[in-house]
Amino acid sequence: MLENAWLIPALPLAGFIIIFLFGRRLGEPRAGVLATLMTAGSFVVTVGVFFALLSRASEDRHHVVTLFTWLPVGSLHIDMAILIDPLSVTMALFITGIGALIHLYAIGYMHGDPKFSKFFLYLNLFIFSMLMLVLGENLLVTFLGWEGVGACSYFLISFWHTRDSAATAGKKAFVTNRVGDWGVMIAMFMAFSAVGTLSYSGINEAAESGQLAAVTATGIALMLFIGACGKSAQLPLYLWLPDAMEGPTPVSALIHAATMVTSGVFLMTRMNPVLHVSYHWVMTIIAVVGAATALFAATVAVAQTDIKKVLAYSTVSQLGFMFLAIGSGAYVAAIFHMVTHAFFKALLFLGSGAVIHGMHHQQDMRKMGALRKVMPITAMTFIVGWLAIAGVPPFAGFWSKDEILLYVYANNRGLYLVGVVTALLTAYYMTRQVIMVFYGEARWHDQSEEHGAHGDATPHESPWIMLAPLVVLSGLAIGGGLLQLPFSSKTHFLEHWLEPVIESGERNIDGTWASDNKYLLLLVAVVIACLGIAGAIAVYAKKKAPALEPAILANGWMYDSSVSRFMGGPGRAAFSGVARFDAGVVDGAVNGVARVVGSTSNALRKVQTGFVRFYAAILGLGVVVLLAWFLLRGVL
Amino acid sequence: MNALFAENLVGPSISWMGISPLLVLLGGVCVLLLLGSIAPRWPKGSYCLFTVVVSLATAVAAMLQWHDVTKNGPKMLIADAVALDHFALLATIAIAISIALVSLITDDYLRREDYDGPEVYALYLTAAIGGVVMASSNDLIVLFLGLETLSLSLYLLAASHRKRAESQEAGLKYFVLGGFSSAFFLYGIALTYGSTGSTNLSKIASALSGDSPFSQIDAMLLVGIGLMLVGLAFKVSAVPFHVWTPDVYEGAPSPVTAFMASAGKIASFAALLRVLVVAFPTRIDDWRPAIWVLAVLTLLAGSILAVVQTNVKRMLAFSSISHAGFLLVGVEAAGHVGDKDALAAVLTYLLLYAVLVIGSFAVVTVVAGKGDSHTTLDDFRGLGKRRPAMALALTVFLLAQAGMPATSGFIAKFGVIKAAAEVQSYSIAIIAMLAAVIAAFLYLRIMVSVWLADSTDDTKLAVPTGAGIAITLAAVFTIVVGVYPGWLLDATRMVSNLATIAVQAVDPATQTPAG
Amino acid sequence: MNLAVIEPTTSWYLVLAAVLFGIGTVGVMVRRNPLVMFMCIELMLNAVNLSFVALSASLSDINGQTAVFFVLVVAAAEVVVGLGIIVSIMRRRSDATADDLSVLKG
Amino acid sequence: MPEQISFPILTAIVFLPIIGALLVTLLSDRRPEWVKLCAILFSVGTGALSLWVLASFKSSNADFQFVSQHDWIKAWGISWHLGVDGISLFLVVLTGVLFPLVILGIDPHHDQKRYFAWLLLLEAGVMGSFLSLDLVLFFLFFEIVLVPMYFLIGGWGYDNRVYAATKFFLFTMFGSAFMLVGIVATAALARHDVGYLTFDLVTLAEHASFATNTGRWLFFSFAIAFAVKVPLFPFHTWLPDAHTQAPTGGSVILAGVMLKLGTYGFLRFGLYLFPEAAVWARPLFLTLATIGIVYGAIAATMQTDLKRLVAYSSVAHLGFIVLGIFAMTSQAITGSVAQMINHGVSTGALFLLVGMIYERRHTREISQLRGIQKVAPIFAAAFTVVMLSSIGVPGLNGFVGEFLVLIGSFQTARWWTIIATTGVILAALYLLWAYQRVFHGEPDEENSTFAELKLREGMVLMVFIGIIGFTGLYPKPMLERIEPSVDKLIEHVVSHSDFMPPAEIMPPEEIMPPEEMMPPEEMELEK
Amino acid sequence: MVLVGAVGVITRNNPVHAALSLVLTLFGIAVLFVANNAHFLAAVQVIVYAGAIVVLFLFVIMLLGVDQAEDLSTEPLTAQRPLALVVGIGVAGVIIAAIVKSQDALLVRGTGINSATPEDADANIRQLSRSIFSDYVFAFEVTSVLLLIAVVGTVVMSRRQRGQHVEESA
Repeated sequence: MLENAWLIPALPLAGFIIIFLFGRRLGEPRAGVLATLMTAGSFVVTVGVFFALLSRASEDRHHVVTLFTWLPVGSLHIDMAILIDPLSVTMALFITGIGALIHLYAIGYMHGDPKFSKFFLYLNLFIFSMLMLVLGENLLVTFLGWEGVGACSYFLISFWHTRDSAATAGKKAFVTNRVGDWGVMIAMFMAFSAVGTLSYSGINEAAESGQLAAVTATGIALMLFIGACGKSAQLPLYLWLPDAMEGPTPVSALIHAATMVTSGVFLMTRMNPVLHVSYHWVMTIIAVVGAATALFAATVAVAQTDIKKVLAYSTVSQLGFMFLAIGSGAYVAAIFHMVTHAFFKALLFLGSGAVIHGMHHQQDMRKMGALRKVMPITAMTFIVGWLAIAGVPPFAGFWSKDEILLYVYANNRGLYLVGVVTALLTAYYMTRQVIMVFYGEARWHDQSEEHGAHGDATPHESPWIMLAPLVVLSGLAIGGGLLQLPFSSKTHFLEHWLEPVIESGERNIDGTWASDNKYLLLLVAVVIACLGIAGAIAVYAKKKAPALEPAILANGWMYDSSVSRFMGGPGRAAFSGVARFDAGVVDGAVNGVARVVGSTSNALRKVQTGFVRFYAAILGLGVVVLLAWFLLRGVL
Repeated sequence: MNALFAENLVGPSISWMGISPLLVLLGGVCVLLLLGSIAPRWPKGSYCLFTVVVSLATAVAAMLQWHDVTKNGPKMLIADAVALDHFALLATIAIAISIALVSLITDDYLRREDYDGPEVYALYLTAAIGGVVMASSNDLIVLFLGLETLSLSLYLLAASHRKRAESQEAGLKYFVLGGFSSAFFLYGIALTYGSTGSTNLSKIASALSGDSPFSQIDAMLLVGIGLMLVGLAFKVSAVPFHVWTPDVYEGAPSPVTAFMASAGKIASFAALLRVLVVAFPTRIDDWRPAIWVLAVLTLLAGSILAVVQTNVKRMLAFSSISHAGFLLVGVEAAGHVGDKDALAAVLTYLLLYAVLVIGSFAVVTVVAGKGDSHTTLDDFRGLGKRRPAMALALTVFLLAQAGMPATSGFIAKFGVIKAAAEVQSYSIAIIAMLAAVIAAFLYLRIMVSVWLADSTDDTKLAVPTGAGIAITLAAVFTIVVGVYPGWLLDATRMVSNLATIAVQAVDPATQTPAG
Repeated sequence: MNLAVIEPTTSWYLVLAAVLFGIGTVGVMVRRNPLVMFMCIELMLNAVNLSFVALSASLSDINGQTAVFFVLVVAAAEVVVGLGIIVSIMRRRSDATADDLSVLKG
Repeated sequence: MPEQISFPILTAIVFLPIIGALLVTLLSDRRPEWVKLCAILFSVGTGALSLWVLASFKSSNADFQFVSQHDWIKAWGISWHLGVDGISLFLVVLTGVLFPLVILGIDPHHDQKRYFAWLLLLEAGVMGSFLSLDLVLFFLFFEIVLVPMYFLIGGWGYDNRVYAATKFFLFTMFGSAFMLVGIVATAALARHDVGYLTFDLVTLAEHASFATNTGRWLFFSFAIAFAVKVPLFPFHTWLPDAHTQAPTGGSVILAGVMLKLGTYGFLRFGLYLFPEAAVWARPLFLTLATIGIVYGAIAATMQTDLKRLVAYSSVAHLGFIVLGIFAMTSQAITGSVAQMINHGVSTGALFLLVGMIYERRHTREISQLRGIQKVAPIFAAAFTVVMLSSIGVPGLNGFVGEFLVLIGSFQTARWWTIIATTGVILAALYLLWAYQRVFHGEPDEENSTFAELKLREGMVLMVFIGIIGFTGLYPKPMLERIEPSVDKLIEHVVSHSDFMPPAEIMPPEEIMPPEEMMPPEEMELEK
Repeated sequence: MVLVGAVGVITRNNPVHAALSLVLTLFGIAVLFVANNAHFLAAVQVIVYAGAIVVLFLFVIMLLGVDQAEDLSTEPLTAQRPLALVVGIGVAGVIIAAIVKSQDALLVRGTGINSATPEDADANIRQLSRSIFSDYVFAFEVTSVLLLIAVVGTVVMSRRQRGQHVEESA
């Protein structure tokens, strides 16, 4: 079975190629169906691989399928190979799984779009690239996927490219990601010049066998972290993610919630041995950045009015959590949260998509409310997602977030505090969202005339093809926690599963105060969540207190705007300065030479007066000088 | 008196074979003039034909001598007054070729300007005689006479278009300045004679070669050399003695200009080399720097001045100046000890350049039209449309002059640069190449108006047979030599090997008092 | 100047010739009438002749005189040619000075 | 010495286009279809020959193959010496493929006879330069290509064509002025070592040894010519003008193969002839290359003319190549050679596409273009692929060369590489920005009639995109042919200079002491 | 006397006067020739120059009627005269300097080569002729070409008349 692992990426690729060639002819909905089937198929294969792997002893759960040699130059030898191990399979599982669901959903969501088939073309390509990213056996194959998903997100964000905002967002996403990619490339160079290979096994073994100097390891780790920041939208590179909401909602769900944005976390986990040998302050940096991002994004989310923007910022915040986990050496927790987050955030996005779809592409929450009556199923599933993210037991989010907080506490109390506050805010703004959308009085009647064009003005429930994924995902959002239950080491399924990958990096907190009193921490978490929810209810449902939504938060601490103002202002000026320098100075010098020659020529031709006698004089002068020279030679 | 002569005049032996090229030319002149005056009207074009035949005969004679020299080595004729070596013979051949081509152009030109009569051709031939004498003279007086022969013919030729004021002006300017400079030259001879006791190059050389009593009086000798240099520099139009060149080239009838730029240059440079290399090998350190400066000035001034010109004839005049600069680079190289191939390089350059410049001026002649006046850049606009073939030929000539590879021009430049590099004078080589870049601009300008500018009038202009033949031959030669120069180089290499040996060969002769 | 120190022999003649030559050059430059310019050139030639003769005397070598002989011939020929040209110009514009002939320039 | 093969195929490759050019010139103007047919036949024939060379090239052999050597100018020791090795192989193939595509893909607006004649002549010149192993012969071709290019730009270019053409001609000639003197001096000085006067590259490189300073001077006399041709940073300003004014075909050739003459020259003549000097000059050229990368990218960002933008992007890309060359590691130089090819393909395709845009809209001003993707999605798709390859997205050819160059350079030129890598970010910036402005948004009325890709255009582009895809995913066949020659060259450099290549670091499968951060010198000592 | 004549040539406004002062110079030089025992040349000088050339000059002047005075008081070309002066003095100065520098060398050399006997004038002629017909016989031949050119030249230059007549008659 493991030998057929190459099918996992191959199937979406096949789908991509088929649609590329015949997409127009397939048309709607066949193209969508095909794409979905391909993804589902690769999910099935993954499951097969999963069990095949499970049937092995935990230490040799590591299999490499080499397809062909990609870049063989001298000592550099890079295979196009995929690596099957617990981590990659875990990733592949939820990528293909959720991917398939979202494909299904998209068939309904994209119904009637003129570029229907193209959408699925991109989706399949994305799935393929994402799988290459996680399955890659060496950094370069991962980088292939890494850039691939970047390109795909570029296509998909600017899918409705006639909207300038969409086009700009797409460009922004790609370029920002490129900044991260710069880091990844440098990391690769370092790794190669240090270890002579780019394969994970090679690098990690080098790290474990202590042959990778701490300095190099630190460099690699930092550079990789820059890359991770770019992809996983951490400070300061998170900028592109909120704008990415310009894309169709399924895209937001798939790329900007469930899969692509988590690849940073994946990469860090993948390289955990290197992080382990690097100076410990690297971990601290990662943790701090993560915490900061989490808090920052949470505060911003509090004041958003766009239903998707809220989710976007919450995604950033949750990713911050994951990096906080990694920074605390809690790789399992990170992966755990990644998975659960994938479940409920996808759920939430799809829910919001359903809402938007039902609201005729209205995204402003202030124009919603009381929607639970018109779209009950959506409401139900959305609420599940809400509870999950808010960290209410026994929903999935609760367990993973708690796991993280546990480790953080053991690692650094200050950061723990930040985490708790973030959790509080999370519960708060999610509750706010749910209330604004589904409860309160309906604020959408007054737009009926605006939407007259759409025929019936009232929001409507989405078709089953969109609801089915919602239901499935809500199921996962409820039960996802089972993967890793804190009660006893028996119930640490995920941890045991990931053992071989993260053993060297994973931090052991047994015996610390935190692990002894983990139930106390659990309790704290629950309380926090309830507080947040209660507060939100108080403000938005009961109107006990005025809503606290300062403008500064609404536009994200002015960070984005100031960055773009810098780019548009001084940055641009500098660039055009260079261009002017080129035209003026460099080229000016060239033309200057020509001009000098020309003017010299004009000056000299004045000598040719045409008067014989003057010529004679010139001649005579020449004679005098020449003779003077010879005389000198003679006299001296 | 006769008895008195009979007693004790031992005339030198005259090897008629040795000077056969000269004799052929001389005979040609006489026949031309006599028949020309006896039979008033020759059939159309037969003067030209005759001249061509004569010049070719000269070339043949020279070839025969060439083989003779190759067999028996170089020698001195007629009381050491004339040197018979490959150097002289190659120059002779080059000059002969130039006459042949030029007279091909001239034929139609004369008819167009409705002149007739053999005089012009006669003058070509006399000029050729002068040139050959210069190239092969081994005596300053002879050289001076040759120079005057050449110059006087050229003065007349320049002025020969009597309906064009420009032509006459050119004639007068050339004459006045020419006389002026030849006075300097003569003075140079006088002083050299004064300080070496002889006018014979070989004798001068040996007189200066150390042991003899003449070797110490430098100042006068050097000033003498300087003065002679002036005279020759004027002839080769080296800056600052070039002032006459643009005006005369522009004013003179186009074929004559071609002749000046080809045969004139060949003879003058040959003479320059003879004087400097044969007579003053012991004074190279004195004259080399002077040549260096002249070369640099000539290169730069020639190419820079050309940039803003608008009259093609004038442009070509300036380009010929910068070419003279290149040749001077070769001469400079000849001024280093242990130089092997400078002479060959210079002569090759001269030969190739002669063909090029004649070709270019042939096109100019055709374009200039009646009155010989349409020679501005605008008159060349759209030539590519009106006469593609001729335009292509012109392009070849121009590219060759710019030194493009696969043309003879490249071979010429390469030879000179190589000669310079062999003796480690890189600076001047680089200056020369940069000057070539500047000069390229002018050729590009001509090409632009030929190909890239739309023509002012689309009248197909007729290409006369003679000019057509000349242009074709020149173009073919340019390409052939550019692509397959081996044979030519092998031939010219003998020059360098022998011309210098020739000097040593006569050195013993100079020990015994002559006469 | 130090002409005094040398008795009026060769050097004296040579110096005289040099001065004569200089005057000739000046003449060519300052006179405008082509004929007179031409005379100045003759002047220069004569200067040369003088020095030739003087030198041949001091070297007591006849060839210098021979040279002069040839120079005379050349001068004669030159004069013929030169006058020919000048005449053909002057025919058209009899008052033409050398300065008037400056169509060609630049 | 490699084996002499019976049929002088390389000579044929050089002469076939010349014959074609002559034939085209002789054909009458009244039968344009014949003219075109003839041109196509000869270019395709040449292409076929080059492909044959590729097919029968012995991949593991580092020496020159298909060598044909005859005396040309015996008097000066100049010989007709052609040969191909891994470094030149793919450049030859690229030339052989590119020209037919250009001739097929683009019709000149007028005088197609002369156009094709010049084009074929150009092909001969380029082929000759890549194949010749004799200094003078190389110079001959190197210089001769100016003429056809000059006439192509000047005759079929746009408004400011004469200025651009002249600038191009003189600028390049300026460079080669030094080179000619350098060549002659090299041969003259090498006479003592070699024993006789010869301009044969191999002989000179193997036997001649110059005094340190002499070698450096000579190296620079060559380097100037190549730096102008590449073009390296301060000498680059002829490029934007030439590209902008050149007809589409001209631009494609210019970017596709002619710029490579410079980089190729650096490899073949700079490093091979003057290893010591080249090593000595590394810092300078690395710096210039890095400046070129960043500077070119920034300048490109600010261009308002699409073609100019692509031209400046070429400056940046060529910077990568030079960086790789002077990093002098196996990966870097191999990458450089690969990058020469890939840049030729992708930038060539870009110019083709820009040319098509101009065909349709008669403007290259970015501000005039808008929303084309909506009206011409396939065209946009093609553009996207090419653009991504030019940005260097993995899986497309652009990435292969760029990545190899960078990872190789990092071994020996760490800081330069780190700066150079930012060029990757900038590349995305200027291309995507331009793409957004041209293709995204709602098309205004004059753009709304933008014609979709025609079949013939599509065919031509398919070839490009095919190469882009294949080379990106499976570059092995290419790399394994390039590498042996590159390694040979590096060995030559190492053995003739004090340059130390980075030590081979075995992947940890092989046991070895930890030494990764050691500077190369100590690494050598340990060996 | 020589110098006076020379100065006269370049200063007299009237070309005729200039020509006459040229004659003065020529005579002076002839005398100097005699002083340097070049009797034959002195004679030739007088005959050819004074007798033929200057007469030719005068003839032309009269023929063309260009004998009106040339105004030398004004100089259209500014800086021409100073320039001329510089050049003239420069040339003369340099040459004189050279002569003076090597005068003693000039003096020490004397009787080395076959000496003429200045006493009998015949010797001069004989030597001259011998030299001409032995060492310089080739040069002598070349002069014939020179004179030929002179002839052709006059034809060319004067032929225009006929040419024009032809045109007019045609």
